[in-house]
Amino acid sequence: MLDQLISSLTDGLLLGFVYGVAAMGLTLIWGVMSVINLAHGPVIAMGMFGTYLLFTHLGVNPYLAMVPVAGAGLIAGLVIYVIAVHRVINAPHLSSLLATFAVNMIIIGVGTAVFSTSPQNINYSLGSVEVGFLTFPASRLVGAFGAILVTACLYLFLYFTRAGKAIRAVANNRMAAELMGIPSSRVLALSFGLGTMMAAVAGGLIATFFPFTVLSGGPYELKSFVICVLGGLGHPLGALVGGLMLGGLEGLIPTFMPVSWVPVVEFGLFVLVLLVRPSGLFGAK
Amino acid sequence: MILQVYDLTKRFGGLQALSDVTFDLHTGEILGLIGPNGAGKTTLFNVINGVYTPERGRVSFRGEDITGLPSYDVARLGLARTHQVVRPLHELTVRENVMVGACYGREKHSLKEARRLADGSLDKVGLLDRGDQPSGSLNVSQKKRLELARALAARPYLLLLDEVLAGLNPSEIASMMDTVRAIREDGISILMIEHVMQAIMSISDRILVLDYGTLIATGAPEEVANNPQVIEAYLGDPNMTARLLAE
Amino acid sequence: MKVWQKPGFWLPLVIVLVWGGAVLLIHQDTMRESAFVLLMAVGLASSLNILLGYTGYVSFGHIVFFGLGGYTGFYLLSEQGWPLFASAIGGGLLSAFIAGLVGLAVLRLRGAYFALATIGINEAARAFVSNFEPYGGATGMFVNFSAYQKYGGPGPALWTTFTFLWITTMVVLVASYLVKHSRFGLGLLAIREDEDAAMVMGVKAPKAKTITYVISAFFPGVIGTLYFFKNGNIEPGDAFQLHMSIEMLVMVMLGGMGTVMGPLVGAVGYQWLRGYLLTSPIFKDLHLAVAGAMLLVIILFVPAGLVGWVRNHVQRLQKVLE
Amino acid sequence: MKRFGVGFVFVIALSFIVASLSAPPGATAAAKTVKPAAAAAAKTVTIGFTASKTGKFNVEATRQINGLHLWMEQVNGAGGIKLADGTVIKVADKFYDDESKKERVQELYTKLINTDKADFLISPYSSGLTDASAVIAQQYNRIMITAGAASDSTYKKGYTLVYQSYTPASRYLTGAVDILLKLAPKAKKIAIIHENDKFATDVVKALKIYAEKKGLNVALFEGYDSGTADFAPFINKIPADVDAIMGGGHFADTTTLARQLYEKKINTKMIALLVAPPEPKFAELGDACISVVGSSQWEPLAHFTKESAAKEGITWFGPTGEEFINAYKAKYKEDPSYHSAGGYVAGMILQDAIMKAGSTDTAKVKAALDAMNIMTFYGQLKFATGPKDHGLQLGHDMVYIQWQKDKQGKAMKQVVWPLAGATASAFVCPAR
Repeated sequence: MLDQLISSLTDGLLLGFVYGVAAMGLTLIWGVMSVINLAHGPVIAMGMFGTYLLFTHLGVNPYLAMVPVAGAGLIAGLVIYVIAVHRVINAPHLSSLLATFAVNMIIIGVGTAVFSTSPQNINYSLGSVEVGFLTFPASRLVGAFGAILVTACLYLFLYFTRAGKAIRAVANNRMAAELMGIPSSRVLALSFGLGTMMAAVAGGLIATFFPFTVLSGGPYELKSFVICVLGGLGHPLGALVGGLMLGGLEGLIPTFMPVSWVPVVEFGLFVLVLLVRPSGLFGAK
Repeated sequence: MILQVYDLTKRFGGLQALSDVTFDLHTGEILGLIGPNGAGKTTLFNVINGVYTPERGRVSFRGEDITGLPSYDVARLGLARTHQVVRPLHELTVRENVMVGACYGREKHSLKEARRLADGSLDKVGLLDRGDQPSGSLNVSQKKRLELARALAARPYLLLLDEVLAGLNPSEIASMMDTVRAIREDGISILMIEHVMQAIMSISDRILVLDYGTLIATGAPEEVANNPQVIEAYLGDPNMTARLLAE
Repeated sequence: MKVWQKPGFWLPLVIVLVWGGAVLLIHQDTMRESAFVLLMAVGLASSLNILLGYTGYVSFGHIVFFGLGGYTGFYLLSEQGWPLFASAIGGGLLSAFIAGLVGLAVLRLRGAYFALATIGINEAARAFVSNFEPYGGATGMFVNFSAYQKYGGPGPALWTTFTFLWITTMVVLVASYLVKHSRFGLGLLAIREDEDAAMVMGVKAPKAKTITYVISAFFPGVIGTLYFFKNGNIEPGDAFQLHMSIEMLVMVMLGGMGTVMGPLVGAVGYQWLRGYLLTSPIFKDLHLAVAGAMLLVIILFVPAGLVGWVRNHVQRLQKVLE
Repeated sequence: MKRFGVGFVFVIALSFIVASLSAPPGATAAAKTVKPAAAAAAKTVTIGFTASKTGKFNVEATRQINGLHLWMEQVNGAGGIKLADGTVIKVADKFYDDESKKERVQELYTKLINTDKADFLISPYSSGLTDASAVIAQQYNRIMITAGAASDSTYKKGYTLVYQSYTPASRYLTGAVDILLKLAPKAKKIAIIHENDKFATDVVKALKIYAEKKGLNVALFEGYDSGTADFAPFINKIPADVDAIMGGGHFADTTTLARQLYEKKINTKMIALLVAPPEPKFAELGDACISVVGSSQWEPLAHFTKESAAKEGITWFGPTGEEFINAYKAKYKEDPSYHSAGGYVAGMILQDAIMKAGSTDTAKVKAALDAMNIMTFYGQLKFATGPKDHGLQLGHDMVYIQWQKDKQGKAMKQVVWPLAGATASAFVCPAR
């Protein structure tokens, strides 16, 4: 029982880091411009496919492939922002929700036409790691490290660069930031790009240990919602904590009840937290 | 006594927005509420009409304790208000806006009845010919009048006016003042926040002065204008001081 | 003028009346099947519009009521042997009841938070039903074929189901019109435009929103029962499809939210477009992408939707198109 | 104004009616009609079905359709089905892409019956889609031969016109228990992890009952959602001393499960999984596929011959296994899988029934199907005719394969059960 709990929890937490990265992108966008990006899932899937294509066709190491995938994610984010989001940034939430959902449909539609919905798999194994009675694929460990690295980079960027500080200023109060001479449109576009980039990277990391299809981003998008709410919408670092919590829960719950109850608990908790503490369990506000 | 406010206290986090505010409003009276920016005037309105719940204190309206009652219940008892920043229901026509007031106000009219009443109050504020326009298309001064018409259509006993004169030009101010006086003639009591000193001094029966959430003076306009504490409160705002002293 | 003297009231009703009536008269199976899909879309979109269009609350997981109601109606029908009509009403009532409970809590949330919560509720409901043994768990339930004999064999049973759906759709449209043109509806519109201001004017927002939520949840429950009876079985994966929720939203937006005609036009338009794209050799593989691009264009440039746009631009039609 | 409104109503109503007439939503033009070579006295029957040309069942469905098309080509090439009264029946097909989606299946089958006037129906691939289409077939009184649809539950709904060509799900893995007990007579505990869909649930429900009857303890019995990619929560729950792990679902998820079992270095005597192991693609797992046992509807290596049929006193029908394999390879340049054979056999079943009925009349063909008992390269075919399970396949049995390493260390599958048809003997999982 205890062995099972520990191994289950380890698996969950390692995965939680990667969930955290995916959620971080979503929460960053929400924090800066109060837009819930429903195109998040497809971007995660594109991250998966980007890594897959680079690995399968060009033989690039999947972890190395993360760099061009991140770049492509950033650019994709900028493009999406300019085309679909900028016009509705001040409109009611319905508009931005549906605009990003339209982008979701476009990406999935094109993705399905190009890749079909058949499952793909990156055939790159790092073998398994054994620690005492624990056995888990090394790729999960590397994934977790990757996630921490990405989080650290984001943190450094937000707190120690000019552009990062501008993003935080706009997140804090867009009007005031504009009065201070911060070009808010550019900052908004950059934040959207960064959020999308995080999604793409998360997708790349996930692709190294799970098979995926064009539609695989959906579940991670839903998980990202849950994580954002747990960690507090709009707090990038809270997302990592939220990710770990969700990963932990996913490890913990199966020890006590059938695995199929996990989503019931997960989404039940999600609704509950939204109702009781919409600012998240660790929300500052 | 139509409104009694006793010992009202409201905090936002660490900020003390209102502390121990106590005053009465007599039936048929126009009571002016002044104070520097951030003094807590709008907060006081919000606590009175149930948008916020106070930490301490009591509000009673026509002898009934309404402390902590939700804003819609307060409205149905006959207490209407306007907003400092106008809040028209953009997609609805001007007439429909006013009908909302009539339908859900004190007398809870049917749609048909509300339409008739709405035209009455639109007439009173001079917007009758704009009834079919979407309210979003009005200019600021018209929107202010719309707010007023909406509040009036609720047939309130007491009207809270939050800076109905702000942003209007002198001739618009004059006609709005006439409207306010006419409302009082109809027997509606009024509590109004105003920054246009000349206007509030001339129209109010009594004035309350709020500073940092505390009531620092109450009395007839002349008394208040000469109160040293009031002048001091406004000193941080030289413009205001000048205007107050020019009185 | 009384309600029945207004063209805006009659237009959607007569369209559906004539349309469904013609299908019944012509009595052709293929035509009934496509009319079933279209009418169902109209019914669902109009129900959603009662909440979305009049109160401005974006329910992203509205399909949960289709699923829960469908499941309950199906359970009553196949496991308890209730007649179709009673089961459908039972399914609707359960949806309405759940909406009442959930609404009291969730409707306190505004904007995007509410939208997120509705997604969460849908996912939680799906996961719960997958584990709920009386409802067949993950593999769902089916109607024993002999159940159709009660309605004179499978053929007549399907026509009966269609007739119920047809009537339900008309009831939804009537409800939609009556809500919009009532004192209650005026309060809802006020909530949509500015909830706090509405409350200050005396609109009991929490109660009004919950009632609206209940109304807009009832019909999907009824329609769900009819749909799954027609299909002969029900499974969690089919009952709680998030993408159907979003399709409903798209239909409402396409036609024009907050109008009675909008969801009707939007639903038919969307389904027709989808059918066209699927059959077009050029767009066959890209139908989702093309639909997405169209949605984007509408949101960015015609946010009022088709009916809304016509209403705003053609004075003469304002009284006809409600 | 009023007259204008009334006119407006009718114009719009009319256009809706036209819309529902002319453009049924979701109808696909992917439909393709294979016209038989014109023959003067030939009557043509239309066989309608949908195929998952896209979506998650794409791989399996394509093979099934290939098999069916091969059968059609052969029938028409031989001049059609000749009836006793001299009529020659040619076959034509009409099909649409169902995108592996249930709601499309029902729409399209209704269209196949009403618009395209299909005389007989073949099911789509997978139990879930077949279940959806069977309702329609029965509602409109059409005979449907199911292929790729093993789930028992479809045949327990009171249908009278639906016939199963696969071994039912309830007999899919029971043989694995026999193999286990043969290899490791002391085995006590097994763990079952299965996909939460109709097919796999039907399989494991029967498996559990059978295993318990044989004295095994089912220590873990859990279902996973169809899209599951992470099996760690399930694998972590497997007790350390379990003797066998059984279950799975369809190709994609089962392959992932096998991979993750390997990565987690789970020690057990036997791993028996559904659907995926017999597929040649399963070999891509590399070492993870070794020793995995799977059950198959049909294997090219399995032997059913005219002689064996004669010995059991059953009539032989159709080509031999070799003839089928060669024809299939010639046409599609790949080895047939059991899905291909399933598609081909579905056609053969119709052919035999039409010949015996001497007519294409639904009632007569139904009677012939009810009475059918034949042997083919695919095995024996015979249907249940009781009211509780009408159409369920009774004659056909599964064969079990295991992935083993040949002398060069290359992974290859061997038939290990039933022993009579075995090409190699099964072995216990190597410790890994």
